[in-house]
Parts: sequence; C-alpha cells; structure tokens
Amino acid sequence: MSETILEVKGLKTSFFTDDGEVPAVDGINFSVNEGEILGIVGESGCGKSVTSLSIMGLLPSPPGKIVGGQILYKGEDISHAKESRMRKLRGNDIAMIFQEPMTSLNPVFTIGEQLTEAIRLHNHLPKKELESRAEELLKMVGLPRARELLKEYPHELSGGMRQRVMIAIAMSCDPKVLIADEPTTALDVTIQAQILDLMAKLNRETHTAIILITHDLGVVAQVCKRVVVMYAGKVVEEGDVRDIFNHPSHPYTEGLIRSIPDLYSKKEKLYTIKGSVPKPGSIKQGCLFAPRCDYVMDKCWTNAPELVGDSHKSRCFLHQEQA
Amino acid sequence: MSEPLLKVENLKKYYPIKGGIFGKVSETVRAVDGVSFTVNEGETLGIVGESGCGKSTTGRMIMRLIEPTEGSIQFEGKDILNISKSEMRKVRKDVQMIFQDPYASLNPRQTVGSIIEEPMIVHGLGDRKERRERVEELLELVGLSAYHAKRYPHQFSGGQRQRIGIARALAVRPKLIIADEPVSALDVSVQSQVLNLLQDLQKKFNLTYIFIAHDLSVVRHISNRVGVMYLGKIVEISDSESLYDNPKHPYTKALLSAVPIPDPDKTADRIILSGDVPSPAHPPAGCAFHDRCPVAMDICSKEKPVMKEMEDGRLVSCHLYD
Amino acid sequence: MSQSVQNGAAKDLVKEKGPLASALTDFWRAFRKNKPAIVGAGIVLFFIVLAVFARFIAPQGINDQNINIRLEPPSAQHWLGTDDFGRDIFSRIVFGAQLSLRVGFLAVIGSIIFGTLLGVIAGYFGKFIDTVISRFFDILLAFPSILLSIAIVSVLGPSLNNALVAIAIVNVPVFGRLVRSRVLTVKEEEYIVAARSIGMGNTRIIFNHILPNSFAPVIVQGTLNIATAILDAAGLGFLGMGAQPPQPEWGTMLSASRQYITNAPWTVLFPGLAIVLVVVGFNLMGDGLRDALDPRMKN
Amino acid sequence: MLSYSVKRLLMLVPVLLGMTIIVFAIIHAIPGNPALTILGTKATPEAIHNLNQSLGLDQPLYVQYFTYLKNILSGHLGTSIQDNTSIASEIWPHLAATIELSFVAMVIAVVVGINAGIISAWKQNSVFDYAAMIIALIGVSMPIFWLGLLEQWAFSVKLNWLPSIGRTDIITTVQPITNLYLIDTLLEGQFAQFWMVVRHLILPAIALATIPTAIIARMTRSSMLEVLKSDYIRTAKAKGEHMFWIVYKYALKNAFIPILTVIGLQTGLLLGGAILTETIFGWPGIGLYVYNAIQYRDYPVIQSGILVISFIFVMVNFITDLLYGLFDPRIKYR
Repeated sequence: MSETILEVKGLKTSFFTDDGEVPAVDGINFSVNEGEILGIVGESGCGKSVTSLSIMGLLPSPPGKIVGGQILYKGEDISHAKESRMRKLRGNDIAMIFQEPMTSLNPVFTIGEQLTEAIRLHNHLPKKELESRAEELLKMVGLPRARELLKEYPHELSGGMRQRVMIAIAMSCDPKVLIADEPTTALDVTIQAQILDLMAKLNRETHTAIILITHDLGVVAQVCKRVVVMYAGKVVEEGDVRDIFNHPSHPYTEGLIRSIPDLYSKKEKLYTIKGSVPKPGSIKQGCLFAPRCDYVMDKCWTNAPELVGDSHKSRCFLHQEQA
Repeated sequence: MSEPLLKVENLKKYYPIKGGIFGKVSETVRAVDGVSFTVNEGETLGIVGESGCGKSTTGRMIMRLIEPTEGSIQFEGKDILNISKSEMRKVRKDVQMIFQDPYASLNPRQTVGSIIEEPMIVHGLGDRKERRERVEELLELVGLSAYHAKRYPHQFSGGQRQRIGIARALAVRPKLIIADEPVSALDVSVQSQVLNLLQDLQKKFNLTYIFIAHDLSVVRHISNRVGVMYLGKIVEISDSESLYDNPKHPYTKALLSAVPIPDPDKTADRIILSGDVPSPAHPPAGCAFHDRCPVAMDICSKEKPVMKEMEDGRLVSCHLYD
Repeated sequence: MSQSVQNGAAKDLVKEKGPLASALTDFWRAFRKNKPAIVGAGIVLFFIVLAVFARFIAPQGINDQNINIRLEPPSAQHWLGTDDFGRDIFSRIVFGAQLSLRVGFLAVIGSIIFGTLLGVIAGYFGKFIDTVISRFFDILLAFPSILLSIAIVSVLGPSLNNALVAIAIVNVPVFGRLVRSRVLTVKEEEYIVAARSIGMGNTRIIFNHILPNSFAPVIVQGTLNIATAILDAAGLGFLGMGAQPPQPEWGTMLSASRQYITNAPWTVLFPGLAIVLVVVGFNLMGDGLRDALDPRMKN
Repeated sequence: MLSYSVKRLLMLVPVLLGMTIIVFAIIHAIPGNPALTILGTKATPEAIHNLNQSLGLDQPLYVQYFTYLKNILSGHLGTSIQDNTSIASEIWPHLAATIELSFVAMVIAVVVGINAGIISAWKQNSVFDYAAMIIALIGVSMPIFWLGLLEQWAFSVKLNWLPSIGRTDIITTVQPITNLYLIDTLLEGQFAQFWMVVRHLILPAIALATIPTAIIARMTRSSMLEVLKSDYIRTAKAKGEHMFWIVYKYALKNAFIPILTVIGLQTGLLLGGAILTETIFGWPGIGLYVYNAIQYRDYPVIQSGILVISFIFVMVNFITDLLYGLFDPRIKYR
C-alpha cells in the first residue's frame, strides 16, 4: 500500500455566530494515500466543504475556526500553521478547485495572468518559460487554441472550459493533493463526464492524490476508490467504494443509495429518508441520525455511537451489536 | 384514442439581438426552434436536455409567460394563442406551474397561507372562509400542517418550500401542471420525498404533468413518455422504457452514457462528447448536433433531419434512420 | 402523505409566532445587534423630543433679545452662550430642531411619493413611458443637486418652505431611479413569474408583490436622504436662499454669526455641531436599517 | 469602442437639451413680470421695456428658447445685468479658479479615500477600520461651510499658519496665462508665487475634499469587502498569493467600477459644493460668481453659471463611463 500523504485526525471546526458556537465539523478522521482518489460524500450542510476549507486554511475567519484535532500533511500538523507556511503549501503542495467555475476565476484578468500566477509564486521561472508552461498546461487539460486562450478573459469561455482552466491552475505546480469541491455540480451532464474523465486521466498520469467532494453518489461510484460518507458534521461510514455501495452498513448511506431513481429500471415508489438534515448543534445527545432512522433503537436516542471497523468503518449500533 | 389534452405544434421562440448605433438586429437567438409534441390526460411527459436547450422556454411558452414567435398550442382542442382574454383566464386556471427555485418562487413578504390562497382569489373561487379551509386542506395534502399557514417562506427548508409551491399550484384544481426542474435544487433525500408526493397527487387527482428536468434518472422515474431536446429542437421522443433501454438518437445515447451510475460495478462505456453545446445564435448548419456527433455522416452537415416515426411509434430526428 | 414526513417537517421549524410579530421580531433582532444604529436612533429621538417639546425645553423664546448680554460666552445661565442680539443660542438651537426636522421629513416624504409613483410606472410598464420618465430623471440628475435647488429657489424666492420644495424636487429622481430599478429586479423574480402564471393582473402584482418588496430600500434611502436634506437646507440657509433671519434655522444662524467667529466662536460652533449631530444620527440609523431590512445590501 | 463612444455621446444630446430647457425656464418661471422681479419695484417703465427687449421677453416662448439655444451654441451666454459685461468672457477666469480648486480637492479625496477604504476593508473590524469609518461618517455629515469657518478660525485666526481668503495675497498679481495659477506661476518661473498659491489652496481644498473623501472611503470599503468575499479571491488565496497583492492588485481592479462611478458622481458634489466653499474662502471661482449674481438677482449670470457647471458634470460622467472599459473587460463597447 502506498504512503499516507494527508491525514485528518479528530478535526473540529466551529462557526462562532451570535447564537453561540455552531459545530460544522465535529471530530472527523480520514486519510488520503499518495495517488488515490478519495470521495467525500454528503448532503448540503454535512460539513464536507468546511472540511476542505479547513485543510486549505481558507476558512472565513471570523466566524470559522478550527477548535480541535490535527491536519497532518506529510506528518506535519498544518491545522494551526502560520500564514506564511500555508502560503507556501497552497497551490504548490495542496491545490483546490471549486464548485462554481463561473465565479471562481477573476473576471478582470486574462486566463494567462491567472494561470501563470501560481507558477510565478512557487517556482521562479523566466517569462518565456512561464508562457510555454501555461500553454502546455492548457493543452494538458484538453483545451484547444491554447495560445489564444491565454489572452482571453473568463467571460469569453463556457462553464466547462472555465472548469478546465481551474484544473490547469490547480495542477500548475504539480501538487501532491488536489481538493475538488463539487467540481462538476454546476455543469451539464455531458460536460461533467468530460471533466471527470479529465480528472481521472490526470490522476493516472501525474499521481496527484484527489479528494473529491460531492453530493452525487453516481460521481463517487464512477471515480473514487475509497469513500467517506459524512452526515451532520461527522463521518458515518468509510470504506472501499464497492463495500460502501454493495453493503452499506450505516442506515443513512443505505437510505441515500436507495432514494436515487434508477436510470436502468423504473421503481414504483422511491425510498425516502424522512424529515431533513438537522440544523448543526440542534441535536444534543444520541445518534445524530436517530430522528430520521428506520432502524432506530432505544439507545440511539441517548448514546452516540463511535466510528468502528477496520477497512470498512461505520458509526452505527446496529453493526456494533453484531460484531 | 381520445383527443390529447395538450397539443404543441412547431413552437418557436426567436430572440433578436440588437447591436450597432441604431440598434439593428444583428443576429437571432433561436431558443426554441420548431418543437412539436402532445400530452395525453393523466400521463407525464418528461422533457430533458442540457442547459440552454430551450426546455424551460418551451414550458413557459405553454404558460404564455413568454409569447411564442411562431407555432400553435392547443389545450383541450382550443388554440390558446388565439383566444379571448376571458377564455385565457379559464385556461390559466387549468394549467399551473411549479418552479425550480423554492427560495425565489415564493414571495418572501407573504405568509404561506396567503401564497396558497392567492390563485383562488385571482380566479374568484369560494368566499374567505372556504378559501381558508381549502388552504388548510392543501397544506395537509402536501405533507405540511394547517398551522404552517401563518408562517413566512424563510421559516421553511427547501423541501418544505417546494411543497408550498405544489400546494399553490393545486389550489385551483388544475388539469395540467408544468413542473420546471422541481427537484434540482433539493438534496437527494428530500428529492425523493417530493417525487413521491408528485406521483401520489397525480394518482389522486388524475393530474397531467409536463416534467422538465436535466436529471435523466429523475425523469425516467416519473415520466411515461420522454422528449430529449438539443439546441431548441426535440431530437427524440418516445415512451420512457424504450427511450432509456434502447436510445436511437446519438445525442440521447451520449447523454445517457454520461450519467454517472451510483454503482461501482456498472462502469458502462462512456461516450464522451467533445466540446460544448454551440450557441443558439449560431447553430451549425444541417443537423445541429453534427459537429459533436460520433457517427456523423456527410449529409448531416448539409441537411436538417426531419422527425420520423419508427416502427414502434417513437419519433427520432436523425439521418441514421432515413 | 406518510405520517413520518409530517413529523419531520414539523420538527425542524422554529417556534410558533404570529406573522407580523415574527417579521418585526426578526427586524428588531437584527437592528438591536447593530450598536451604531441604536446610537443613531437615540440621537434622532433626542432631536425629535427637542423639537416636539421645544417650548418647554428652551429656557427662552426664539427671539427674546437682550442687548446687554450680546455675544456672551457659554455660562450657567446661557449654556451655549448668546448671539449678537443677546439671544440665548441654546434656545434657538432647540427651536431650530423643529425647522430642520420638518424640512428633512417633509422634503423626503414628498420625494418618496412622487419618486415612487414615477419609478413604478417607468419600471413596470417600460417601453416609451419608461424612456420618457428615465430621461427626465437623467436631466434632473445631470445638475449638481445644490445648484438645481438654488435654481429652483431663485425662481420661487428665498424662504424655508421654498427650500423644502426645491430639495424635494431635486430628490425625486433619486427615489424614482431606486424604485424603478427595484421594480425591474423584482419583476424578474420567480415569484412574480409565478404570480403571472396563475393569471394575476398588473394592479394586483404591483400592489401585492412588487411594492412590498421594494419598500425596504426606499425606507433606507429615505432615512439617509433626511440627512442630506437637512444639510442642503442648512446650506441654502447659509447662502441666504433658505430660512430668513430671524428664523432660528441652523444654517441661517451660521450665516448671521460668521462675522463674529473671531470674538465669539461659540456662535458658529454650536449651530454647526447641532447639524453634524442630527445628520450623523440619521446616517447611522439609515446604515443600521439597511443592514436590518435588506441583508443583500449589507457589507 | 469608437461606435460606443459615439452612441453614448448621442445619448447625451437629449440630456443636454433638457438641461438648457430647465435653465431657460428659470427666468420664465418667475411669477409675474420677470423684468419687474429682476429690476425691483422701483424700476422705471423705460428700464423694464429695455430689459424686456434685451432678454427678448416680448417674443413667443418657443422663439425665445430657440434664440437662447442658438446663442449658447455660438458661445454667447448673454450679458450680466449687474455690470453689462459679457458673461462668456467673464466666465473662464472664474471657471479656471473653480477647476483648480476642485481638481486638487478631488486628488486629495481619491488618494486618501481609496487608501483608507482599502485598509479598512482589509483589516475589517480593526482599530483603524473603526477610526476611519467614524471619521468618514462625521465627514459625510459635515456642513462644509461650517468646516470652512472652523478651519479659518483655527488655522488663520488662531494659529496664523495659512491665509484664509482668496487665491493670492492682495498685493500680488499672478500673470494669467491659463488662469490655473498653479500652472501659470510655474510657467513664469515664479516659485515664490507658486508656493503662495499652494498655501491659499490648502484650506478651501481640504474643506471641499472632506465629503468626497468620506464617501469614497465608505464606498471603497464596502466594494472591497464584497470583492474580498468572492470566489475568485478564494482561488487566488488557494494559489498561495500574498494578501497584500490580493488586495492591491486583484481585488482593487474588481472593486474599482463602483468606486469610479462614485468618483464621477462626486465631481457633481464638488462643483456644487464649490459655491459654498468659495463663498466662505472668497475664492473667485464660478461658485462665488453665481453667489454674487444671486445677491443681485442677476439671472443671466445665474443661468449661465448653472449651465456651465452642469455641462462639466455631464461630461465628467461621460468620461467615467468610457473609463469603465479599462477596468472591466466584460463591458463590451457595442
């Protein structure tokens, strides 16, 4: 097995609002190995984006703050690293792409200016080489007319092309880890297929580890090797993608998979998870999923289960009883 | 077979783009470019396509929220583009709409009760007391409670707001409901709740739906028949079983293969289309899809394909089947 | 519907409250947290009290003259000193609050009424009417505002009421444009499309949907404009085109006492401070209202 | 770009025409007999008759307007009632004085305002932010004529640091070339005079700059805060860019459009505010010219003064419009 490059240990991130401390991420653990694609999946408000911003040190602060745990990059805890250290890591070692390709590029600078910036910051290349490197990057992400594109502005590009540019920017310094936060959510399905294909190709070719954050189980199933399922700020299940989809052991994971309409066959009625995601901090004790769970037991209301298991971990009393 | 509830023929919407000092029309955006279909009572017609394909514009033209440039729309045999105002009012009562964004489609300064009551006031249904009772009845019907009537939309979650939107659409007992991306803003677990609700209501009141969406799995789940749109045109339309199990048009095939399946063992061979959807201001000559089509032939760049009926009754617009 | 859905739906809702009460509570909660806004509202309230109870608060009448005590510095008897006619400056400032607040409120209310009317017509009906009204606004806004007020007053003749009318006219396009752009925005909102889809008519859409949703920015702008209206009225007064002596309008008072600044600086200092204070009050309150009423306009 | 400029310029025509109509209306909206109002009740019938004729008041209204318009277009602004001088020839020296004062005030406002706004936004909720915003709040709430009086009292009367009246000392005369004394004195090589002109400029320029500085600072701050929250700034941070460059290079260019708009609009405030400032500081600009005309009910001068100032304001905003394209590539000049 390859080496662990990034490890998140007991990470707790809270937002401090007028209503007090709201825990957005509440003690999560996972690790990323060199060159793998890890999926983090969950619905809105589960804390998956906060996790990625915590890793990058880009939490909007105030109100956001890491209140506990560690983020180990190559063994170094960067959860409270100095800004100057983080600047060296960002873009160079850990890069990120975002959900909205429309707003993530600066509208008043050319593609070339934005693409060469990270390279300029982290490797001091002469101007000539900068330009050829930029062109090379655009070709790598499958964009035609690379030379002309460098002089164009973001609004002249389509959504799919912009997301390719974002990927080119992220890959410009050969990062060890690429965090992709809902990279295809804003795109049409045929464009999504193109982008996922590109990301898988880059992963194979450059051996950059990818953390793919998404709400779309289909995307996870098609692209990732390992999956972390998050619910209300906690990891509820983690394991190999086949284990998760074929034998989901947490009722939430199971419910999610069952409530998606099937493209290949028509079901009479969809399975539903009743109710909706609780507001962060609104459930004080017991399992956070208990109010929506079909298998809820008495102790679920009072005791919070731990995440247990070896390669396939789950946070549910159902399976801990059996074990 | 009886007369269809809705019959749309050769519907078009062109937007002129003005430029220059004197505002001359420099180009035309063909948002919808000759769309025809029928919808029978009690069925659900799904319309799928990617953003900018004209599916929402089509829906809004049927509501006459957008005036068509050309074509005819017949509802219960009447051409609603050429009827008197009072007749149109009746049609507006029979055709209602559900919107995509559950946050933007409810007036933030109105109570939920008054939102649901408003269509009844506009159409002069019932007195105050009857309307209030109906509001409570509707709230219960969509899975909310009567006491919710006094609250404001911002006090509800996205899924609940979509239920409010559905209650508003049902208030005047319509026959046809046009649902424009009704679940695309919702989380998966909430999405299935709303889809089930829509199906339950359809059975209960014998409703007819036009279900516009970009999510192919959702459309399959809810629709009896499905039309696939590309650049303002319907490229294929048929009953959903045969369309999904055996797509004919190359675009339909590519679209279906692009959907990520939530099953790691089913990694189907993807057809990855190159490039982007062309601008509707400059659609390619001939078949609009030919420049991205993996099986394009010479004729495709020259002649526009016409809609043809296949042996099993499905309609496809592609030169492959000439 | 399944029973479980209903339970879930009910569970994550906030506590039950009446509709109006809940809207007001929300507003109050947002406003209360904004300390500067509270200070602003306090200042405004203070001046309103001064104006309303001027007769009881002011130790002397507006024009009680006493030549023996000309230009006396602040003392226990005359808190803010006396002016060149031996009038008590504090008393005059208290009575002046009546004039300034009256100009501020009336001018802005006038601008709001006409501005909203024109703005709604232009924004909702569009096309030719819109072009005409918008051009009219453009023309009015093409003049620096104080110059246009001067022009209008020079026609009507200098007086406080004419200054009020001039300020109101000058600010009509400010509200007109605001309401027009608000109407244009709201008109495209999906709930208006929804309203049209159920067959609702124009009048009902304007009054039930568009106006209530355009109201918040008008209130905010109105509050901020009271501040500028008071400043402009003082400026006109200072130029001799507003209130005329012996009216205790603050700008007019400044104009009358500027020649005594060397010997009796308090005659200039205090009326000016009164203007700054009341204007700061309205500005703070306006900023606070903006944050509380319209989260989209927030920083 | 050219076609856009032409189009925008054509759009100015109705606005400028509307302005002339309003200015024209000033005289004709005076209730009663304008000549009587202008000359006062003691006027002789002969004087009234003469004035009526010289103003063309006996003609039909539309004829009067077109005569007026024709005169303006050919550069005739009429004659002053007060001293029978040609307004057109009188107006430039006054206008130059106002332009000099306003320009210096605007430079102060832009430099101080933008930087204060940027730092406030960058260090949001810091002591600097609070202090700057309190000062800015008081700045926008300040009657500038009052500020001018206080300045004179403090810096001229009490401290005797700076002159309080006029553009020059009474005994000195600057040889007018452009009538912009800062330039004229330098062209003449009169550095002592230049310094004197600068000293005379300081107090009125600061008084005039106060409100625009405060408004620009507030606008810059809120515009920058908006931009700093945006996704593309997050992208820049994710690349490891230093915050200083993010603020001054990336964010500022994005935030600049609304700031530019405010700067354009502030020129109107400056030119209007000039009338108050110039009155206080005895600054012989167009504001003082109009103020004196008001005292004498010299309507042709009032008319022309308002027209000229407003015309400059319109042109400044026209130029601002054209400048948008420099900062935002999304604005297409069609």
